[in-house]
Order: sequence, then C-alpha cells, then structure tokens
Amino acid sequence: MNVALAILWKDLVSEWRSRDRVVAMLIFSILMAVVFHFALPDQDPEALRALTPGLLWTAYLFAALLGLNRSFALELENDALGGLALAPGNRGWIFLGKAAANWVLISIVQVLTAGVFAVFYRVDLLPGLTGLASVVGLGTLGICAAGTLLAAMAVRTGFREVLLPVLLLPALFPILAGAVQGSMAAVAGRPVPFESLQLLFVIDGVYLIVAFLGFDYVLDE
Amino acid sequence: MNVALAILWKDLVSEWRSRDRVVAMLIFSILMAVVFHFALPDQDPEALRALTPGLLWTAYLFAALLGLNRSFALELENDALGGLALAPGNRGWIFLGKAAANWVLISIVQVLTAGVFAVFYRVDLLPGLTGLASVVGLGTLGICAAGTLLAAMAVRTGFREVLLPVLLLPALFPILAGAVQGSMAAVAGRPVPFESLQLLFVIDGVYLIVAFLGFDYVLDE
Amino acid sequence: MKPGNETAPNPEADIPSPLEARMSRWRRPLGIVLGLLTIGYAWSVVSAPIDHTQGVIQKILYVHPPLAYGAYLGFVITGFAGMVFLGRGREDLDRLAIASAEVGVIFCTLMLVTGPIWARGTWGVWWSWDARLTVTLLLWFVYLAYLLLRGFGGRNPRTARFAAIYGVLGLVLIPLNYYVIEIFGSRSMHPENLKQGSLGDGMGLPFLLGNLALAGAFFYLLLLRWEVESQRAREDDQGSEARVGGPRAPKD
Amino acid sequence: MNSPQLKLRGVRKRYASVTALRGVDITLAPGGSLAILGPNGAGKSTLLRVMAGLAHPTAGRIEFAGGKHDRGQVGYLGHATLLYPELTARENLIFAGRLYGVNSPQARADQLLAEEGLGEVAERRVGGFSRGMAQRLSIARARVHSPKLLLLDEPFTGLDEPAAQRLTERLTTLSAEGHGLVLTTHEISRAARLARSAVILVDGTVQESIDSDAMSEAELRAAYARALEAAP
Amino acid sequence: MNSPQLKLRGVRKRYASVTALRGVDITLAPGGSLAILGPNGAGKSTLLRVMAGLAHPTAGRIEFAGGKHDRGQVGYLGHATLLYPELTARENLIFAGRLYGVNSPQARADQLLAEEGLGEVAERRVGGFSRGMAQRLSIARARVHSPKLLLLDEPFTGLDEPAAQRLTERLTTLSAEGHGLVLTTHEISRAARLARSAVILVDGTVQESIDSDAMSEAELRAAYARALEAAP
Ligand code: HEM
Ligand SMILES: Nc1ncnc2c1ncn2[C@@H]1O[C@H](COP(=O)(O)OP(=O)(O)OP(=O)(O)O)[C@@H](O)[C@H]1O
Ligand SMILES: Nc1ncnc2c1ncn2[C@@H]1O[C@H](COP(=O)(O)OP(=O)(O)OP(=O)(O)O)[C@@H](O)[C@H]1O
Ligand SMILES: [Mg+2]
Ligand SMILES: [Mg+2]
Repeated sequence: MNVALAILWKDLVSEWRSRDRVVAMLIFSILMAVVFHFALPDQDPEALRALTPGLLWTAYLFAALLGLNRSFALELENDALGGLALAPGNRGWIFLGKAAANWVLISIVQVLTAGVFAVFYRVDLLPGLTGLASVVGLGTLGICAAGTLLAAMAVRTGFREVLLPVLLLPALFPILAGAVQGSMAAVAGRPVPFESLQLLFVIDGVYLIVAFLGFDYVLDE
Repeated sequence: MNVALAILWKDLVSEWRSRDRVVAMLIFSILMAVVFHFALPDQDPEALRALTPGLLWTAYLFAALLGLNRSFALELENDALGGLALAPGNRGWIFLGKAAANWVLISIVQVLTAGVFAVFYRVDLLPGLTGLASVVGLGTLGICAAGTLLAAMAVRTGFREVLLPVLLLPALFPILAGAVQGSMAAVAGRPVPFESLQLLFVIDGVYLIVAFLGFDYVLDE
Repeated sequence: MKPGNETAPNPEADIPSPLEARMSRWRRPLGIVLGLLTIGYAWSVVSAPIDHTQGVIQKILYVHPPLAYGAYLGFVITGFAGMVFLGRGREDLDRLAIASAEVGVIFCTLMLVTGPIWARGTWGVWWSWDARLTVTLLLWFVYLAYLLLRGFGGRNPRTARFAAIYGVLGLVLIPLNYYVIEIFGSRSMHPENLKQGSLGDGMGLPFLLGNLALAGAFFYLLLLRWEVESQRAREDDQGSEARVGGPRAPKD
Repeated sequence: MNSPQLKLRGVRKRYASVTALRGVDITLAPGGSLAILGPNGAGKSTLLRVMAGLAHPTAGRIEFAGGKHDRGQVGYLGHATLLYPELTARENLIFAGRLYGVNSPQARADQLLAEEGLGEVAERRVGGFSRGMAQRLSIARARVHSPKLLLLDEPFTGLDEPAAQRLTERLTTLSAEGHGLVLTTHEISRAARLARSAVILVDGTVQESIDSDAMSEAELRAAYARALEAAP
Repeated sequence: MNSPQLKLRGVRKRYASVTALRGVDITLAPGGSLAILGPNGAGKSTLLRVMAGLAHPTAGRIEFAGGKHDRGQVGYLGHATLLYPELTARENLIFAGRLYGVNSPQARADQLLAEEGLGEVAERRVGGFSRGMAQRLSIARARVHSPKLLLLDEPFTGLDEPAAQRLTERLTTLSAEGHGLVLTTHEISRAARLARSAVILVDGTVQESIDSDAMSEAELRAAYARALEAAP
C-alpha cells in the first residue's frame, strides 16, 4: 500500500517537474482532431457530429498509448525498474501505484481533450455529462490496468514502443466497443445502455485482478 | 556517402535480425483499420469507401511515428548516437543513412497495409495504382525527411516519444493534405491532380535540404 | 508461488517430462482413429442432403463451427497451461501452451478463411463488420500477438512468463466471442449459436462426425507440436552446456 | 543484530544461449563477509543479482537462515545505478526509503547524503551527475533501509580516492557490527582488506574458495592464479 | 607519425545551472600524453567530451596543430560504451570502422577482437555482455581507425587484472610510437605510469599541472594533495 503511494507520488512529482507527459498527450490529442479533419474532408457537420464519440475515443486510445509508453520509459534508464523489483512485499502494489499515476494523468488529458473536441465538432457534451463521465472513467480504468501491465512487459522484452500497441490494442477492443457505444448514447442524450457499463465493469475487474497478480512475474528476470 | 551506406546497412541488419519494427508497424496499421471500424460504426459501405484514403493515410502517419521513434530509440542506449556524432565528415550523411533506412522499412509496411485496407474496406486499388504509388512514395519521402530530423531532436532533448508527435505532426499536415487529396483522386480512378504532386515535391525538397544541413547541429551537445 | 522462486524445480529437469512422455504415446493410436474418422466424415458430408436455399456452399457448416470450437479449445488450453506454469513452474506445461496457441491460431485462421467463403456464398460479401466476425478477428489478433511476444522475446523463462500472463488475459475474449451474438442479438448478421435441433434433417450426423474428426485433428496436431517443442527445449539445454564462457586472454 | 545466514545450493543461471552460472554452492555465515572474484564474464554480477532476488536461478535454491528469500533484508548495488534522472538526489533517496518502508525517509536521506559527501548537490537533478556522484548516490540508495546484508557489485567504480577510503571504512564498520557483506571487485587488495572469505569464479563455476578468518592478500592472489590455471 | 598538437584556450562549459569548466588552458605537445586527475564532479569527463568534439565549449577555443578540430584523428572512450546492443561484437566494430572510413573494416575488427581477448564472443550480441566485456569492446571501438590522439575516460573501469595489464602495455606502446594520449583515472599510480604530464582539475579549474618529462607517482600525489588543499 505504502509502496503504491510512494510510486504515485514519485510519478506525479516527476510529471509536475517536467509536465511533459500531460502536455504531450494533450497536444497529441488535439493534433488527432486536426488529422481527422484532414483525413475526413467533405463530411457534412451533422455526420461529423455523429462520429465525434468514436474519434474522441480513438484520440484517447492513442494518447494513452503515448503516456503508457513514457510511463515505463522513465523506469528504464539506469534500470530503475530493477530498483522497484527489489522492494519487499507484494509487487501488485507497484502495479497499482503505476496504474494510479497513469490513470490520474490520462484523466486530466481526457477532460481537456473532450473540451477541445466539443468545440471543434460543435457537440454539446453537457447534457449527457454524468453518463459520459462514468463511461470514460470506467473505460480508462481498464485501459490503465491492461496498459500498465503490458507496458511493463513490453519494456522488459526490450522492444518497448513497438510491442506495446501490438499487445495492448487487441486487449482494449472490447473496452473500446463498449465505451464508444456508451458514449454515443450519452452524447445523443440517451441513457447509457446497461450492457455497455456491464461489459466495462467485467473487463475492468478481470484486467485489474490479472494485472495485480501477474505483475510479480513481470518484474522478475 | 560511405557513412550513409554504413548506417543504412546497420539499421537494416538490426531490423533483419529482429524484424520488430516492420512487424510492429504492420500490425499497428492493421489494428488502426480495426480501430476505425469501432470508432465509425454504422457507416454505409459506400461512405466508408470514400473515407478509405484518409484512414489509410492516418494509419501510415501513426505507423511511421512508431517506426521513427524506434529508429532513434536504438541509437539511444549506450549513447550510440554520440558515437555517430564522433564520425568525421559532414553529418548530413548520417541523416541520409537514417532517413533511407526509415524510408525502406516504412515503404514495405505501406504496401502491405494498403492491401489490408483494400480488403477490409472493399476498395479496388489496382486501377489507380501508379498514381497512388507515386503519391505514397513522395509523401513518405517527406515524412521520412522531416521525421528523421525531428526524431533525432526529440531524442536529444530526452523527451523522445512524447515530443516527436508534437513536433512532427504539424510539419506533416501539408504533406498529409496533399497526399490524401492525391490518393482520393487515384483511388476514384481520376488522374492525380498536378497541384498535389507539386505540393509534395516542393515540401519534400525543402525538408530534405533543411534536414541535411541542420543535422550537424542536432548531434551537437 | 512462482516458478523457481526459492526452489526451482529439479535442475536437470527431464525433457520430455513424465507427462510429455505419457502424452506422446497417445499420438500414434490417435492418428489411426483420426484416419478412420476422416473417411466416415467425408462420406457423410458427401451423402448429406443439399440445402435447398443455400445450395452446396452450406456444406461449409461441417467444418466451420468445429474449427471455431477447436480455436476456443486451443486458447483455453493455452490460458490454463500458462496459469499452471506460473503457479508451479512446470516448464512442460509452458511448452504445451506454445503448442496449443499455435494450433489454436491455425484453427482460427482456417475459420477466418472458411467463414468469409461462406459469407461470400450466402450474404454476397466477403466480410462485414458484424459483431461475431469482428470479435473473432480480435481473438485471432490476441493470440497472434501472443505468438509474436514469444517470437520477439526469444526462448527464455521471462518471455514464457509474460506470454502466460498474456494468454490468461486473452481468455476474456472467448466468452465474449461466444455470447456476442446474444448481446448484440438483433443487429447481427451472423446466425445465432446452434441449439438443440436447429440443424436440418440428415445434417446432424455429418456435423457430429465433423466435430469429432476436427477435434481429433486438433489433438493430433497439438501432441505433435508439443513433441517438437520439447525436442527443441532439449537441444537448447544440451547446446548451452557446451562451453560458452567469457572472453579469454589472447594466447600469444 | 547479525545478518541471517545465506545459502546457495546448486544455483544455475542460463540466458538464451549462454550459461552464466553452472551450479554454485555458497554459504555465508551470519555476519560474514565474502568477496567474489574472477575474470570478466565469469558470472559475478549474475550471482549477485540472483542473491538480490533480481534474477531467478534457472535451477537451484537460495535460502535465508533456512527460510525464504526476503528482499527487505538485502541492499543491492549493481552496474546500473537504479536512480531516476529527473528526480533530485534527495528525492531519489526518499523514494527508495518509502519503497522499503523506512520510518522517516527524509531524515534518513539527509543523513546518507551527508555521509556520502553529497550534501551540496542534494537538490540537483541526478540526470546531470558525474559518474562518481551517481555511484555515491547509488551506494546510499542501497543502504537506505539499513539492510542486514549488503550486496555490492564493483562498489569502487568511479569513486575518487577520499570517497573510496570512506567507503572502505564504512564497510569495515558495518561488517564489525554484524552486517553481512558480499562484494565483487577486480582489485584483489581491496577484496583482501574488506572480506573474511572469498570465492573465485571462473566460467560460472567456483574454482577456489577461501574461508580462513584471516585471509591475506598473498593467499588470495595465489588462489586467483590457481583458479585461472585450473580452468580449461 | 606524431599526433597533432592539441591546444585548449579558455574553455568554459556551462550546463543549465552548473558550470563544469571555468576557463581551462591545456596544451598537449605532438606525441604527448596527459593524465587528467581530480575529485568526482571536477569536470574531467566534460573536458574529454569537449576535446572529442562531442560537446561544444560555451566559450573558448580548441585547436589541432593550429587548425580546426578534426574528429577523424581522435578516438574517444567515454562513460557510455557507444555500442549497439542488438549487433554482435564484430558487427559493432565493422560498423564503427565504416563510419571512420577504415579500409578493410572486417580485417580490422578481427584484429582488434583478438587483441582484446574477445575472439570467442565475437558473434554474440553485445546486449548480453558483462561490464568488463563491454568495456573491452568499447576500447576496441575507440581504436578502430587507429586515431592519432586517444581520449580515454577511466579506461580501466571493469577490466580484470590481465586485461588492465594488457591495456597498460598497449597504451605504452602507442605512446612510444608517437600517438597522443589523454586519460582520466582515479588511480594515481596508473596515471603516473602512463602519462608524461598531468593536470589536476578541481571544480572546473586547473589547480596544478605537471609537465616534467619524468613524472613520478610521489610527485603526482603531492600535487593532487596540494590541489585539494588549494581549492576553496
Ligand atoms: C470470421 C468469422 C466468421 C465468419 C466470417 C462466419 C461466417 C458464417 C456464415 C456466413 C454462416 C452462414 C450464415 C447463414 O447461414 O446465413 C455462419 C454460420 C455459423 N457460424 Fe460462423 N462465422 C464466423 C465465426 C464463427 C464463430 C467464431 C463461431 C463460433 C461458434 C461460428 C459459428 C457458426 C455457426 C454455429 C453457424 C451455423 C448457424 C446455423 O446454421 O444455424 N461462426 N458463419
Ligand atoms: N542479459 C544477459 N543476456 C545474455 N547473456 C548474459 C546476460 N547477462 C550476462 N550474460 C552473460 O553471462 C556471463 C556472465 O556475466 P556477468 O555479467 O555475470 O559477468 P561478470 O563476472 O560480472 O563480469 P564483469 O567482471 O565483466 O562484470 C557472460 O558471458 C555474459 O555475457
Ligand atoms: N549533462 C549534464 N547536465 C548538467 N550538469 C552536468 C552534466 N554533465 C555534467 N554535469 C556537471 O558538471 C560537473 C562535472 O561533471 P563531470 O562528469 O565532467 O565530472 P568528472 O570530473 O568526470 O567526475 P567523475 O570523476 O565523477 O566522473 C558535475 O558537477 C556535474 O554534475
Ligand atoms: Mg559484473
Ligand atoms: Mg567522469
């Protein structure tokens, strides 16, 4: 528990010092919005608005990839990850600390990104806000759980940036599917379908448990 | 010149040994295709087909980002980039060697990705193939020129993965715009508009020259 | 518990392990049974009635679901063998996991080939982003990534542990793949899962034989692949015993 | 406050194609100190990583006082510094202290910084440290939780003479207080001064071991030479 | 085949908040050899990086035989190994050879591998090398183009005794043949054996310099002590 808090503190302090991760993720998300604009020209505004939740989640996903990669790149210099592995006690707490830090940073970026997309694509997010927030919160939890575990693995095999998306994206599709569906409903002012939330809940739970237990093996050589 | 060839050889040998970059970029691109599907559900096939060139270029762009990042991550361990900086002669050749290696690897991935998109989105690419190939070739040249320079810069500042997209994407928007336009025409069976090619040509030229000359400063401490 | 935390299993662990030795004895008899089954299967598929709406293409039914079940089976074995490997450090089960993942991916690939052929025949398109189809594609991706992880990481215990965890993570998709039809029921193009008596007259026997034959093929390939894997492990083991050592002073 | 007994039995470690350790048996008595010597690539660092619980042995057992390995009792210094370049020296130590559940990490950090002569640079980012400064901080990190057993892989690397001397004194004191010590080095004279027993590894095998309580430098040198001779 | 004269005038180097060099003047005669000594953080590595052309001085000049700095004449060994972990030892040397336009890189690589005692591990990936093995290869890399001037930053780090001895012999030979040599180390005895002149850096300033052709260890030690005294 203390270990988790120590890691959370350490990650947030490093981030506060440089602010590089949040800023980069944010700019990346905004650039995604612009890329989509270039890539999908000639759409009428109505159609574009319908696409917004999907585009938003795509941006979330890739921004999260960026942040997760960085999160472990930090641990790689001077074999700091080896230093974490030396700490006594259950290594699941190390996972929780890293995952919590990722969750905090990614969530900050998501809130800001949502604002940007709302302006760009002229969508009013306020009416369905609670629904949207719960879907995003749950979805991000799953992304951070699986992402933290798999980023640690990718980093340890020495292939880092390249292996993470290959491992992570397939694991995240169910989350993406549920989250996009839920977000679409929320944005359209409908209640979030129960199945979406259920799906997210179950997957989050499974990923958290597997990651907590599995992290022990990930840090071993 | 010899320096450029030596670096090209070294990069291709490393890649051949692990094949990690090509495989990862390829799978990443395919996953992008699937992500788009999740993000843009309920589109009728006709509309989706029209979007294909844009989606394809988005996939190209992000796959290239992945590859470029990795390309310099390789140089970072043990300060190997410092080793390159020690080599005598004009450092522009170092740039050319890295850029050429990136161009080869990214092009391989692009050909395969185009095949996958053609099947997934039911687009027949054969009729406009020459047009498409020339647009892709030119566009990729620009991506590699700017990308290699900026990736080296990003890596030198120590922020790497996070800084590269932020620096690179804005520089690539003009290329993206021209390339998407050209590709759309080619896929639709129309001749590629002259302005697109012109735009790509000019930008490629400028980026290549700037990068060749600027690389000297990038490698200095 | 973890593999060899403070007590690694017996140093010169036998390769093949007792389990592997026992299992590999089953391969030959299984091969014979498989041969017989295949003959009966082929005969029954040929003599089964031709579907009056779809025509001959409907005969894909006799391979398509069995392939799916084989893929499920392969991935489930991968996941559980991985769990036991993690918990007990049983390297023979790690080798089983590799074998099983590969055979599963082969079955899944064949399903991704036969499905679209059938789809082309009845729906008129090769591919649609139907929920079932999409999740099947994902399943394929996950275990392809599993194999890639093993390929990238090389043959070492660390990679084996990572792969085991990833294999367990991937298990989430199997129930999702099966029940996705029920979840998205109405909007799905792919027909629902088979229920008691949903097959037409005369189609039951060939379908049953198909399941048996392909299950037989699955286990035959699995055992074969497992043997190859333990063979490789043994060669590795012996190879690394040959002196490697560090650098030497030059002998002048 | 003696260190627990450390016992390795038949420890083997194989990397993909290289076998680094081929069945190593070592017993370190409570409060004992051991020097691991051997040529480059002999397996010294691998052995230390196994002792630290960082690397799994491919086969064999490692025990603490007959029981399970306990990472909390061990301090480890490796070839990598284990430090975070973006944090300051002080923050690095505080973080390490928290990882090990040290009671007041701030106070402990300040104490260690002073001992290692890093007081003046305590608030500087570790990324800009010189090799010797990083090495000192890394030594402090290994000691942050006052471990009963210290594992040091070439601890003198990059230290200037006064710092090396201070380290020698500190290790002697710790050893006298009953802390366990295992170290690797290529300087046989230092090894003889610091450790009461030694093993000489060649090619992943213990070729010679000395366990007399008063090990002399000459004796150690002779054993080293014999070990190199004996190896194929 | 004497090395060109190397001349530094008023070299300063400032990092963001730290000044590592505060106006250093050094002249190395053709074929001369120089030891740079000083406590941790004195600026030795920074000075060597400036000489190698890796770091730009913030102010001041650096000249070769009165002319421009020429990277092709310099071989550099730093704290980092400059090696590619995914390539084999041999490939690393061949690559370095090509970078410098060596005539037949393969033959040169094989020769250097044999000299460093790495013949047996030539085809192994460098990623799995032990510290000493990597250090040897890194030394070979610095020498791949037979540079006229060798800059070595703590070259003995991690080497076992036989390897260290071979390196000493090789450097003595090179020096005798007229190659220039600049090295840093914390072992004063080694410095006295290898170099004919020395400077002692403290806090980015040259506090003492010895330029007698027969520098003795005792003399060097005394100068080192004086320099530490003199520094504030
Ligand atoms: C890429 C994946 C797949 C494709 C393209 C595909 C395609 C098809 C097609 C075209 C049919 C015939 C539909 C019709 O008669 O209208 C079918 C039937 C069937 N599929 Fe799939 N399928 C896929 C995956 C799966 C999976 C994973 C299962 C797992 C259980 C499955 C089980 C079945 C069953 C049981 C039927 C027969 C249903 C019936 O006749 O009542 N399919 N599939
Ligand atoms: N991660 C690894 N992958 C592959 N081989 C490795 C790895 N780590 C070590 N080895 C190999 O294991 C052997 C022992 O290495 P180790 O680092 O333990 O040697 P050492 O005795 O510490 O040497 P040195 O004195 O040079 O530090 C060497 O042959 C080395 O190449
Ligand atoms: N990249 C950097 N950023 C900030 N400060 C730096 C950087 N590199 C060196 N310094 C600082 O410059 C000073 C000199 O460092 P340098 O590495 O040259 O010392 P050194 O004499 O080689 O020490 P050592 O004996 O420990 O290797 C130190 O105070 C160090 O903190
Ligand atoms: Mg070592
Ligand atoms: Mg230094």
